Amino acid sequence: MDLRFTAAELALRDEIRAFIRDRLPDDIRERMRLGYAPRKEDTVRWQRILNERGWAAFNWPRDYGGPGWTPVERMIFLEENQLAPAPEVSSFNITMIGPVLIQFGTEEQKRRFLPRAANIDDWWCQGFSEPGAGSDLAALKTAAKREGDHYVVNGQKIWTSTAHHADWCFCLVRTDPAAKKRQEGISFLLIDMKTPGITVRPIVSIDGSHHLNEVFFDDVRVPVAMRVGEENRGWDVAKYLLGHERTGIARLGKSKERVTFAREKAREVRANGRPLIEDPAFRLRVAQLEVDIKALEITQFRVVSDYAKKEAGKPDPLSSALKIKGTELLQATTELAMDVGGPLAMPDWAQELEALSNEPELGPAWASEATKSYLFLRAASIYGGTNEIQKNILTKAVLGL
Amino acid sequence: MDLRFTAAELALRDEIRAFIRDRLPDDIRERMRLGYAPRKEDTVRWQRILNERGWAAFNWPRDYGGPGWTPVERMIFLEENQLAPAPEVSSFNITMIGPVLIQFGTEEQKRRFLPRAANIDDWWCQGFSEPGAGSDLAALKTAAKREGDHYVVNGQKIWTSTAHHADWCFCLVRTDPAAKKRQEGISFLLIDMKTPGITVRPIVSIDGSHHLNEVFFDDVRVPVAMRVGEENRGWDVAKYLLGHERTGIARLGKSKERVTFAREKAREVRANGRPLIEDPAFRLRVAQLEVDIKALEITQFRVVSDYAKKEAGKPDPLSSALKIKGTELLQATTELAMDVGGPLAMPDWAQELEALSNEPELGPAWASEATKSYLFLRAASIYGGTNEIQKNILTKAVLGL
Amino acid sequence: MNFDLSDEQRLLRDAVDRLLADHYGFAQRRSYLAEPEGWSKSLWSRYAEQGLLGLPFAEEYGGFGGGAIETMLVMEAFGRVLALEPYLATVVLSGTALSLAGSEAQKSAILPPVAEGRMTLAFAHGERQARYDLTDVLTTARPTAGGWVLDGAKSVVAHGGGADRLIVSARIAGERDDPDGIGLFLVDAEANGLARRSYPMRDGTQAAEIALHAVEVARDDLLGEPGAALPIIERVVEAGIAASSAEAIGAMEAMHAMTLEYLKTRQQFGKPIGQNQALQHRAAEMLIALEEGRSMAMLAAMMVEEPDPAERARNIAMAKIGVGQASRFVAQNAIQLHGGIGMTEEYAVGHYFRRVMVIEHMFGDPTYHLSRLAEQVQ
Amino acid sequence: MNFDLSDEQRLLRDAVDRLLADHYGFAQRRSYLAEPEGWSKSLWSRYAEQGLLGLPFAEEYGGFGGGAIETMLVMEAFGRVLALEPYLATVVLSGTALSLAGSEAQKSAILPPVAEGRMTLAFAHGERQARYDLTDVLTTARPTAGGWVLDGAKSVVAHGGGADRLIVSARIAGERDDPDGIGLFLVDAEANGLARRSYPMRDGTQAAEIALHAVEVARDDLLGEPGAALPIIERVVEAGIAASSAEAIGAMEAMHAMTLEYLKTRQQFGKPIGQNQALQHRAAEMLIALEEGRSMAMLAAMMVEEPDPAERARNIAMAKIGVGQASRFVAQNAIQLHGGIGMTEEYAVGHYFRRVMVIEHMFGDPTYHLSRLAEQVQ
Repeated sequence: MDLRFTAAELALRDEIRAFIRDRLPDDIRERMRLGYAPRKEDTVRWQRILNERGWAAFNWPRDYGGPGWTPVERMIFLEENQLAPAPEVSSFNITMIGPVLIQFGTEEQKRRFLPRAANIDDWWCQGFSEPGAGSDLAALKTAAKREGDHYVVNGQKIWTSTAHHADWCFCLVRTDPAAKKRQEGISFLLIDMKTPGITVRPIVSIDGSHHLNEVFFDDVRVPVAMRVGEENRGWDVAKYLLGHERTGIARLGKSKERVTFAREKAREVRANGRPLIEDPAFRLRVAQLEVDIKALEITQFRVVSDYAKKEAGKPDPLSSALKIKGTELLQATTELAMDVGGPLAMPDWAQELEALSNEPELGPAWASEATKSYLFLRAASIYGGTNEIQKNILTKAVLGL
Repeated sequence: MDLRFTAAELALRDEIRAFIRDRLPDDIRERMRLGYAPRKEDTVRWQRILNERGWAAFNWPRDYGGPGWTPVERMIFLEENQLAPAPEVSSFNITMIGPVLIQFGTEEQKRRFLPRAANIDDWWCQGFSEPGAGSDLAALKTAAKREGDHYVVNGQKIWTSTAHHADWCFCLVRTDPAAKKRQEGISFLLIDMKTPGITVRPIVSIDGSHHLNEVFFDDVRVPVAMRVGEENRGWDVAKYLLGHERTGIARLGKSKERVTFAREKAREVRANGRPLIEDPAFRLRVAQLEVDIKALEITQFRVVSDYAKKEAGKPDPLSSALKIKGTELLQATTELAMDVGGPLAMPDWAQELEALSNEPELGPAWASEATKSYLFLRAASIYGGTNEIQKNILTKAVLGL
Repeated sequence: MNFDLSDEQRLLRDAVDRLLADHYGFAQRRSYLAEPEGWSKSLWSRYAEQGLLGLPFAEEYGGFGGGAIETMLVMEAFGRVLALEPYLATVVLSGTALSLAGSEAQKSAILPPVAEGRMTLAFAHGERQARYDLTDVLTTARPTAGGWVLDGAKSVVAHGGGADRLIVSARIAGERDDPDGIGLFLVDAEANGLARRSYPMRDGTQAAEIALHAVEVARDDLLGEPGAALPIIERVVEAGIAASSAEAIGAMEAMHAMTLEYLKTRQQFGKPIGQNQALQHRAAEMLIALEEGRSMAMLAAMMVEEPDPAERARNIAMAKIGVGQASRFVAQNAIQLHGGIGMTEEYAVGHYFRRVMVIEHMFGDPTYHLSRLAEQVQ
Repeated sequence: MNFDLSDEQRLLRDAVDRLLADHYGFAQRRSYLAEPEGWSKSLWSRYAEQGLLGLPFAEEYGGFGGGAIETMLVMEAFGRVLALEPYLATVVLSGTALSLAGSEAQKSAILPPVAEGRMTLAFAHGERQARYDLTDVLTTARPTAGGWVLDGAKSVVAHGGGADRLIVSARIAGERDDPDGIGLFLVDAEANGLARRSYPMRDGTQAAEIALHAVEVARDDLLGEPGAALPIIERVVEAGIAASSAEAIGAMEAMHAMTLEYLKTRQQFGKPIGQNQALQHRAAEMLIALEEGRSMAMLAAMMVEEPDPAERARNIAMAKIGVGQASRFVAQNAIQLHGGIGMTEEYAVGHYFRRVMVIEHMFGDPTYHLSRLAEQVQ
């Protein structure tokens, strides 16, 4: 048993750190450091730089253009990328559709989609949730009726992140309404977002950002060749996608980066006549967070180093613990950064800041952005299965209750 | 709306405070201050002094030997008594069997039992819980078979506090096993603990104290005249007993006294080379507890000042909130006192301390007792309906979920 | 001790609730946000007609001599509907400053037009570098022949962009953090050398940055004694904490009610999600937090007029902590129990979430006040 | 990075588990408590036979050169059964002190008999007034012709009453709290002027108060350099934190397993109480706390041999906080979910509760270490 990275792992970490230091464009780094959410073009630019180096598809095997890293090496990459801080690679492209196609796709599907997904030539989005099917995904109703070599899709998806950027959408649709078990009769389709009959309606989030969408399908014709896996067996594909190895689900690098950032800013602002960093209550909050981060970090090491031994598709139920604790820390650390900003974190002067600065000056941008990401990350304990659902999973899988 | 006590209430508080200061025996006060649980004789001695003054039966009407206080006045009395700190009056005698007899008892039962209960000439205990009937009280099995003018009782009770001290026990027994609803077919009996066929078996608690018991009934003959309320209607009596006005359920005076005590001792012990009272983490714990105590105190004021307007027997569902928060504070404040003791709070040298002191000296007693009451009060969130049950009550009564 | 409202108080509360019920639906509110001021001028006149704008002022200035309880009732009602009007800035903060420190002339000149809805005010004390420290004032006031000249900047001034007059704090003497030497000045918003820049807060309410370059103020526009303003500022802030705490309680009530409604109606796995015991218990904990928070808001209101300054400050700080922690718990769980819909701009709960978040960061957040309380532990 | 055990480590763990499975039933444990020492002498010999008592010692002293991981495995197993024997006091604390600071002669004289089970030791450092401060030593050591004379008192010395020899810290120079000037001395428990008084801790383990009146110690019985013992004491405490953290994890495992079993079997309202989602989620949170605590105990073990003192101290302090907070959460909820039965002496869970409580208050509790960590935040 040894907690330390191997020499090889340390070398890789240094190599990645140096690469990000040298190649991450300054304007992107600066926006990320101030806490801005990455813009589409930031994500694309950075992911292509990474892809040039063969790292964008960080969890894909070599044969498909990935680096063929071990779970530990993937964790190192994700953490370094978050600590930079750099935009994260598109999870839809890299950790969702990629592995799904590698596992279930036809040769044609792999050849056509994987390289473009790695280089984000196609921007993918996920069409799973529906107004009546959130935590209860199997309740989905969007119908796909077979007509010759096409499916005709009608229905509505919701909470579809970045659908307004997307070129393609991987969707769960109901192909057999008569199936006795709801999980049967569902198929997994790849849908070109330019197909006639698709309407994307923005949903503005409480942080003011447009990230989520509703997507309406009105007689949308999808070639049968765009189905992944067998007809009516789409649930297996979805389970694989949701359940398979979840390195980085805890997003610890991001939480660490937020604490570092909060400490840096706490040296600049004051409380009760001294630097906030010297305030006992603030210091104790930071110390407790550092303890919690350390505990989760080692736990993540343990889970990740176990992935190697598990067959793919079989998730470690403890990854639900990583999701719960990881999102709690994301929320606590962004909350900390917001609290450091204090009154200056409450204005929403994003637009004004973009505008030609005129007297009196506004800002600082970091305080306003800290609140923006605090608000945005309230969703972290909701998406990907609420933390309450994660506890249900632990109850059944681990506790046998 | 006015948060302040009226002049009359303030005068009563001063009168009570002065009376306790003058009349509470020094040896009892000292043991209580060190955190010892009161001994039987301490409780009896003090309750008789209070009864002389007409205050022991603090929540009884004048006609029955109580002071006829308003709920606010009762709250003032309980808090002053806890702050002293003095032994609390027997809840079995004063807040349980007393009000039950006043509401449901025959003239004969009132005449015979009430004065002796107030003066604790009879020590009462409560025979409700059974091995199979804890949170689910209606599952009780102890049977009482009618034979002429007697019931013959067979069965077992558990968690019976102070049964080993008790002269009398008020019991729930099943008189109609055939009743369709479990709540029907239950009767409420007064049982003389000296009756043949009663066996009391001690249960030692994790704090080392003998407080709880199992009580076995083997063909115990109980006169029908000792039944309270109608046959098979004992559930109504029990509901009244458990549900009726619960002034002091939060035991805030005790929590306040523990914080005061912990602060006093924290001036004497050290952490990191300075008095513990100057340690930032300790100070923040105390400050947060003082905020929580204040919030619960005002909430208790609100609930108690509402009792006046409610008809007896109708509990304010918010009293479940008082139970939850009050016991959380009891546990947090005794935990604080234990933590102040540090390593000296971990020995169990109660016996040794009683023994003739010989070199090397042991103690301090307060630290060891602080842990004893921390351990003892782990039960506070369990008895009288676990805090989880209290949340179920809130869910139904207030939230309608 | 009693928690009953007087008949007048009950009438007041019911009248305000009725008015807002008719005029503050979620859609109506959106239309007020779109107005140039970011709030409803016509409702402001209604408030005046109902006597709300002069509520706490003395009769001789067109007021009704109301106390902190009356203000609490109004603010709770405003919190329930997320009212956008500058009541806290104009009536509570600036009104308290004037009532406590204003001369007869100043009060007669300003309070009546405020009560009649013809004038709005803003309390311009906070500065960029000060965060929550009340004594951290760098803006200066130099005496001149005719009065004073102000230089400096004020930050995140609630409704500072639209106010007709500003109450500006400035340092007459002493260094940064010096409790002595601070003065309060009545400044016309149109004065030469005064520049304002408005922006929305995260909750949609208006605030402004204010720059002062050699702004001339007449001698008569000094509020109270020169250099002795800190005690006034502290009482203004205490009144602000009490009022904004009541507003937060109103908002928490609304979030809790919405969450219960959602738990009863939202179906997943073939049943209302409110049948999940884990969510039921969370809702119960939210209720407890709401009620304990309400108790603390009552404490703050009843302490605003407490004569002993230390007792007043300590209790109001405890209330600020208690309400802040309770509102954070209720608001975060309100969104969590709603799930995705709670994260959207179209749905009301997120707007309430942001209002209590902004309130929590006014006048010092819980960590700030807890740290101050802790230093007094002995 | 890997968390796999070597074959030797797996063999060790299984052997210990087998031995304890046969000899540490709850009833058997009660009988050991009744023995004069308050633990099982015969099992102590079995530990010796299995090589556990010399596990961390160098081969030349009859040991097996095991590291902190091996100790962790043994302590976890002890924690699962609440073993009562003085392993922590003799092998971990005193053994570490001797291994780090002992001369050849001292090690050859003491480690072999310890490894063979013929000698037990206790680490007598803590004093009544010191609470958790390692530098707060008032016991004095005066140099004499033949060696040293010790005066003072030691408090809550684990197994100090039964130990054959004591390792006593005493001040050779400097004032209270002075990091320099502390020495460690090997003292025979039967020495003239040494008085001991034993008592049980809340968890049933043995401890003692020790008084020293002009106790003479030979020159050769000084451990290491005179006055330079603090770094040794710190490493002994770090080893103690790592080992006791592992023991706490074993105890938490047992409590969690008991609680699950109870949730599945206890019936109320006609169904197992484990069907209550609120209790299910609590059990899930207990599992998370257990696993995060386990991670922290591993961290402590792996850091015991970290060369950088600051890095070592910081990580072990974090582990102590994490394990302490996790064990408090797991233990308190283990009793809560058991209800009344969990409060009784006859039932095992309360004994585990008290063991982790005592461990939490060894070597500094979470508040103590958190306060120290906080002071380093910058």
